[in-house]
Amino acid sequence: MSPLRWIILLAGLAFVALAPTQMKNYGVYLTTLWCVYLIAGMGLNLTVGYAGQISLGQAAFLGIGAYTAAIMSKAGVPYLAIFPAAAALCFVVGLLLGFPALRVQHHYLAFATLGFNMLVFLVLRNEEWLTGGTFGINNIPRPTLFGWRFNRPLDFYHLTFAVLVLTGVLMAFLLRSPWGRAFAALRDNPIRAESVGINTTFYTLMAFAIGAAYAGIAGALFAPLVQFVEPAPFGFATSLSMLLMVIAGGSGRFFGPALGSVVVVLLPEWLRFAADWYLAVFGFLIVAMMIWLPGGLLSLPERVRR
Amino acid sequence: MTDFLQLVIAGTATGGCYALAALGFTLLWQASGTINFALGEMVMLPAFMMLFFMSVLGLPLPLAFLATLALSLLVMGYGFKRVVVDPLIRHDVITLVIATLGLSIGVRQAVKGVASAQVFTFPSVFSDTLLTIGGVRVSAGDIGTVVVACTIVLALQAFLNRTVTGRAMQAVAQNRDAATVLGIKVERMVLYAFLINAALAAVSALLITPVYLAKFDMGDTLGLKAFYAAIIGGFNNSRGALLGGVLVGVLENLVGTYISPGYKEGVALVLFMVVIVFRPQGLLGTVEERKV
Amino acid sequence: MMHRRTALKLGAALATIGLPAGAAESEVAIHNNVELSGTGVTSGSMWKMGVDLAVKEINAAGGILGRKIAITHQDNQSQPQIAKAVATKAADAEPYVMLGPIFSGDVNVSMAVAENAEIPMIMGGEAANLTQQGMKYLFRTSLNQASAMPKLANYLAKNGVKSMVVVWGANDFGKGGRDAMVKEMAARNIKLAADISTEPGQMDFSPVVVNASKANADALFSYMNEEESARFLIALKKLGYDKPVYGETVLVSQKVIELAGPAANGAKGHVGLSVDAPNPKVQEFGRKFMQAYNTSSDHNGIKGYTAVYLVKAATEKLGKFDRKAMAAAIHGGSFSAAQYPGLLMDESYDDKGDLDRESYLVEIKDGKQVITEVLPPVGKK
Amino acid sequence: MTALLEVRDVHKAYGAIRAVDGVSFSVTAGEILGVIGPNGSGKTTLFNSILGQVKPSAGQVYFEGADVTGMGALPLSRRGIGRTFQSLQVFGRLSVRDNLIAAGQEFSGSAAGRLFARPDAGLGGRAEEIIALFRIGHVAHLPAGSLSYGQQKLVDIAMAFMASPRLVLLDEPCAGVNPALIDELTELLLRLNREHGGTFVVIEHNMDFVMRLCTRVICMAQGKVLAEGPPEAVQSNRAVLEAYLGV
Repeated sequence: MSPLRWIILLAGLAFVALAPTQMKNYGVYLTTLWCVYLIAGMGLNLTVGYAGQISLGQAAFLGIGAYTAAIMSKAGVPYLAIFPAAAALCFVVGLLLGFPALRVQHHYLAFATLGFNMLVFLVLRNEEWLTGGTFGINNIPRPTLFGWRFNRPLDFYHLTFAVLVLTGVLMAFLLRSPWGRAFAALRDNPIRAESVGINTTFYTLMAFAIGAAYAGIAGALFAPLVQFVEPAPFGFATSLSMLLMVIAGGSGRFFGPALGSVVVVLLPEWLRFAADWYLAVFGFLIVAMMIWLPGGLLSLPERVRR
Repeated sequence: MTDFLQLVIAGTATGGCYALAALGFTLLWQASGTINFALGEMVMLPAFMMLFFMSVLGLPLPLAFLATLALSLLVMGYGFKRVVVDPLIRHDVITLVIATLGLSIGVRQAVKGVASAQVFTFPSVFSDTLLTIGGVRVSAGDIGTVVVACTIVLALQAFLNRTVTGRAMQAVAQNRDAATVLGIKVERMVLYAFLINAALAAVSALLITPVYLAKFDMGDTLGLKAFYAAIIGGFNNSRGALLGGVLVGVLENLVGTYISPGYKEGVALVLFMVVIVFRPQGLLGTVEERKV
Repeated sequence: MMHRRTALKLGAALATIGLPAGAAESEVAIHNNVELSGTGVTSGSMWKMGVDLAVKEINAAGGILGRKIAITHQDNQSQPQIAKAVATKAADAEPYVMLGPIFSGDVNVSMAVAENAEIPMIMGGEAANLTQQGMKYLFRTSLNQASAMPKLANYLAKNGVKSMVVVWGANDFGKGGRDAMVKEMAARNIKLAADISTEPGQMDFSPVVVNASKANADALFSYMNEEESARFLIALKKLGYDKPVYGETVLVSQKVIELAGPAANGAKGHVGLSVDAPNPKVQEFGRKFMQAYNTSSDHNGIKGYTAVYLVKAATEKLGKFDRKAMAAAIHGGSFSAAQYPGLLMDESYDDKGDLDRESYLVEIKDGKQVITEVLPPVGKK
Repeated sequence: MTALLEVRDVHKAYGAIRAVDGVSFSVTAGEILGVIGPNGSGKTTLFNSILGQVKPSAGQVYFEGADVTGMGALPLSRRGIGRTFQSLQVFGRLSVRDNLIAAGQEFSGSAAGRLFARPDAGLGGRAEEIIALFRIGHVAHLPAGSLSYGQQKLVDIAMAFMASPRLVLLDEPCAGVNPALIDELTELLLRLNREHGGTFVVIEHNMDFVMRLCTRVICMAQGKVLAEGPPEAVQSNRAVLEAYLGV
């Protein structure tokens, strides 16, 4: 990266870190939510944008992470153990979801992942003994880490932001490593990849599992943020928003989800005056964007230059 | 046993509606490789068009249906092809998937904006009499739905196999280049597929809305079930859509009754998962070569 | 909260993450957190219309203690976590009172926000557990399930129902009602012949009807939200279910009658609030509502309407705008409809925020609610 | 010296059609074997049978003495068989340099090791060598998908050499390539053969190219080997002429 980009990145990070100190509770809540979605979006960007798999099931992993955090923290497990547990559980489930991807592609995979999302949703709703069913789980405590209680909205925001930066750095590291190149090779041409020794089975599974683990971490932050979990936020609609987040920003671009999650999470708030019509316009804009700018918002400069 | 038969009949009626929507889906896929995620909205939209013609213009149901059919052909047939699919079909499948997902959000929210998020009643084309056949109670509406759905599927099958146009459409579905060489007007055949899809959606709206009630998000579950039905039956086979639709409709009722109502919605999904693992081409489908 | 002044400066730059414009000194801000989309849209729209009607009337008559009401509605999409976010946002703007939500699940999650901000919250939820958690700022606008169900169960037992099928929607509301009803049934030796859950937003009810018929019970009790209730009634009719069908409030509500059409005929139920109640004030409200919106109000319309009038009544009784004092005043307070006509009926609140008043047993005949019996308030028994 | 690749009586039938009908041949290290034959003579099916893309109906394929019959693309590549495809197969959104590194990075170390390896997986030097050899330095930083057809073809072939394979199978390398580039390609392959000990099997229609490049040629027709021998001998073989001209 050029020095200019570093400066822009650091300035952006400083802005995101400090802006909520000037906001009221709701503003802090929204910004925190944006960070949470962004973490899940980064994971999905790995699966969809870098490794070229299509997934309509990211919200299910967010849900698994959130319920893991809710159930464990209610049982008194410290958050220091909850974050890795949520990530690990989602990693394993993501690995399982990767198996259909080895057999089917494209639209079949879209439906398979979508179906997985529905299945998780049904389990969350029907298995009341574990998940509280439709009543959900209320009064989830905010985390305490290293003796520090993140109870106030702003404190919790800073924790979330720290996790966001950490996961972002890890993702950048992963993408710069040979793994990142293997994921891209898998996306661009899986058959060629096999013939040059790239184990596409392994990398497909990893793309799903790591992407899922990111959603798991996001979920483990979602639960204490809202302090309440129930099945609805982890339905297909959220998976769809997340996919839109990745695509709208620019799939396979590191900062794509950051921009995309602004569009999906924050823009509706700013466009509140348009009420229902906002989402209608949003939907049609997606169609228009796929027609004229399939590379997402971040591909705009290249399009203009060309 | 009576319960069982009653469930099967009711399930077949619901499945028939899934099948009609699924049929449109497979036709589009065969003709142009279009994956349409806005399928459910294409059933919801005609329902609201009919409501508009009936309540605002005061037309009786049959006239309202004809007007809706014409409008559907124009907007969801021709318009959908020209405005959305034609510019996108060059790109990969994912682009089209995302675009039609966007379209479904747009259409749904626009209807919500115009007609509010309220639920509306919808008159049935069939009388609400109840027939008792050998102790099994069956509603005239269910029988009517099954008859209409089966007639349409069979008629379409006959059209595709027996008429020149139908065969030309099949030729396009099997091999575009060869069809072109044979002098078939490929683009026109593809357009026919879109028009038939729109008409099928309008008919399923007519059949299913009296039971489901008209609501802006009614296409949500319907669209999904239709996809699953299409894949279960076989993506590239018209009769497969009927089989898949009925299978899903009937099994949902049976699972909902005898196993667990909570997991009724998961039936289509589990069937689908089983099918893609053991028979990815669907129950009646044929294998498509994986392209390098 | 500490940085409000700086927030003003930076707020503009951030195009912030909006707060509704603060109410002017001559106005009193009321925030309505309501289900205007999602599964609760039917209830939410009715509630909102009732609220709007009351606000219009009160403002036309000079407001509360000379201050006009500035009402803000915000859609919570019938989703608890959004309802909570909406409540958080509302609490930031520090309104005088918060109205809504109507769905018990939404109330359950947002009530802590009102409690922490010490803002009275007048809601439409009916689940029994809401008021059992010792909230100081939470008030109902209708009877809760725990007090409604005994009334209905008594009636059923009296009419010789020995076994009953219970069909309920799988959400807080439906599950809460089901649990309350099953408890009352057990107390009266009514057998639970079948216990059937349905999905929120379920379309196809045929399996439910078949299951219910199979149970061969004396009666069926249905406890779901409006749309599902209507679809269920249609399916019952379609498959020829011939046992009496009972409900509580929703099943026999105006919206369900409208949606289910002739299929609703014959359904019976207990209603806390009905525009057809033999009470001139309620009927007068029904006419005004019909005139304003060209549709008949259901119980949620009445709930919304009386919620606003409760604010007016409590404030005027107090003689000043003071959230804490107002909340304290409603607890254990009684408000008579003679003194405050907008309340429509006499209301008395206990120390938990539950209210008590008379209620009715109705049957749907020819698409209309017909009151068959008036039940006095529990407290007057 | 034992054969590097040995194909023993391979058959492949699709229903009644015998696409490959008992083909045997072997390739020793340092050879450039050409496979020619008219369209539909079974060359590509033979290739696919060797490379595990289709499973032979009968017969065996041995590589360095080990039975590799029916093995998939991945294990074959790991054993040291490189290949190119008839159509262009590059990683379109990766730069040319990354294409090359991607084609070599999986051959050493463990998966976990690669996660923590340097971004270029220690292959930066090797990639530069190949880039210089193929003279594609001026486009090395560009996305491979943005290059001209000929340039992509070079990248495609270069990728097959990245991991120093012991055998490379080239499927119609000259298809769609201009004459100047064909000359360059011929020279390049000969140099790889001479200086780096490269062993190739080449399917090709361009006779001129085959004549200049190959040390030995097999001509196939109707799934069988019609003739085998030095290029000139095969070219002048009567049966071969008949097969081509349909005399």
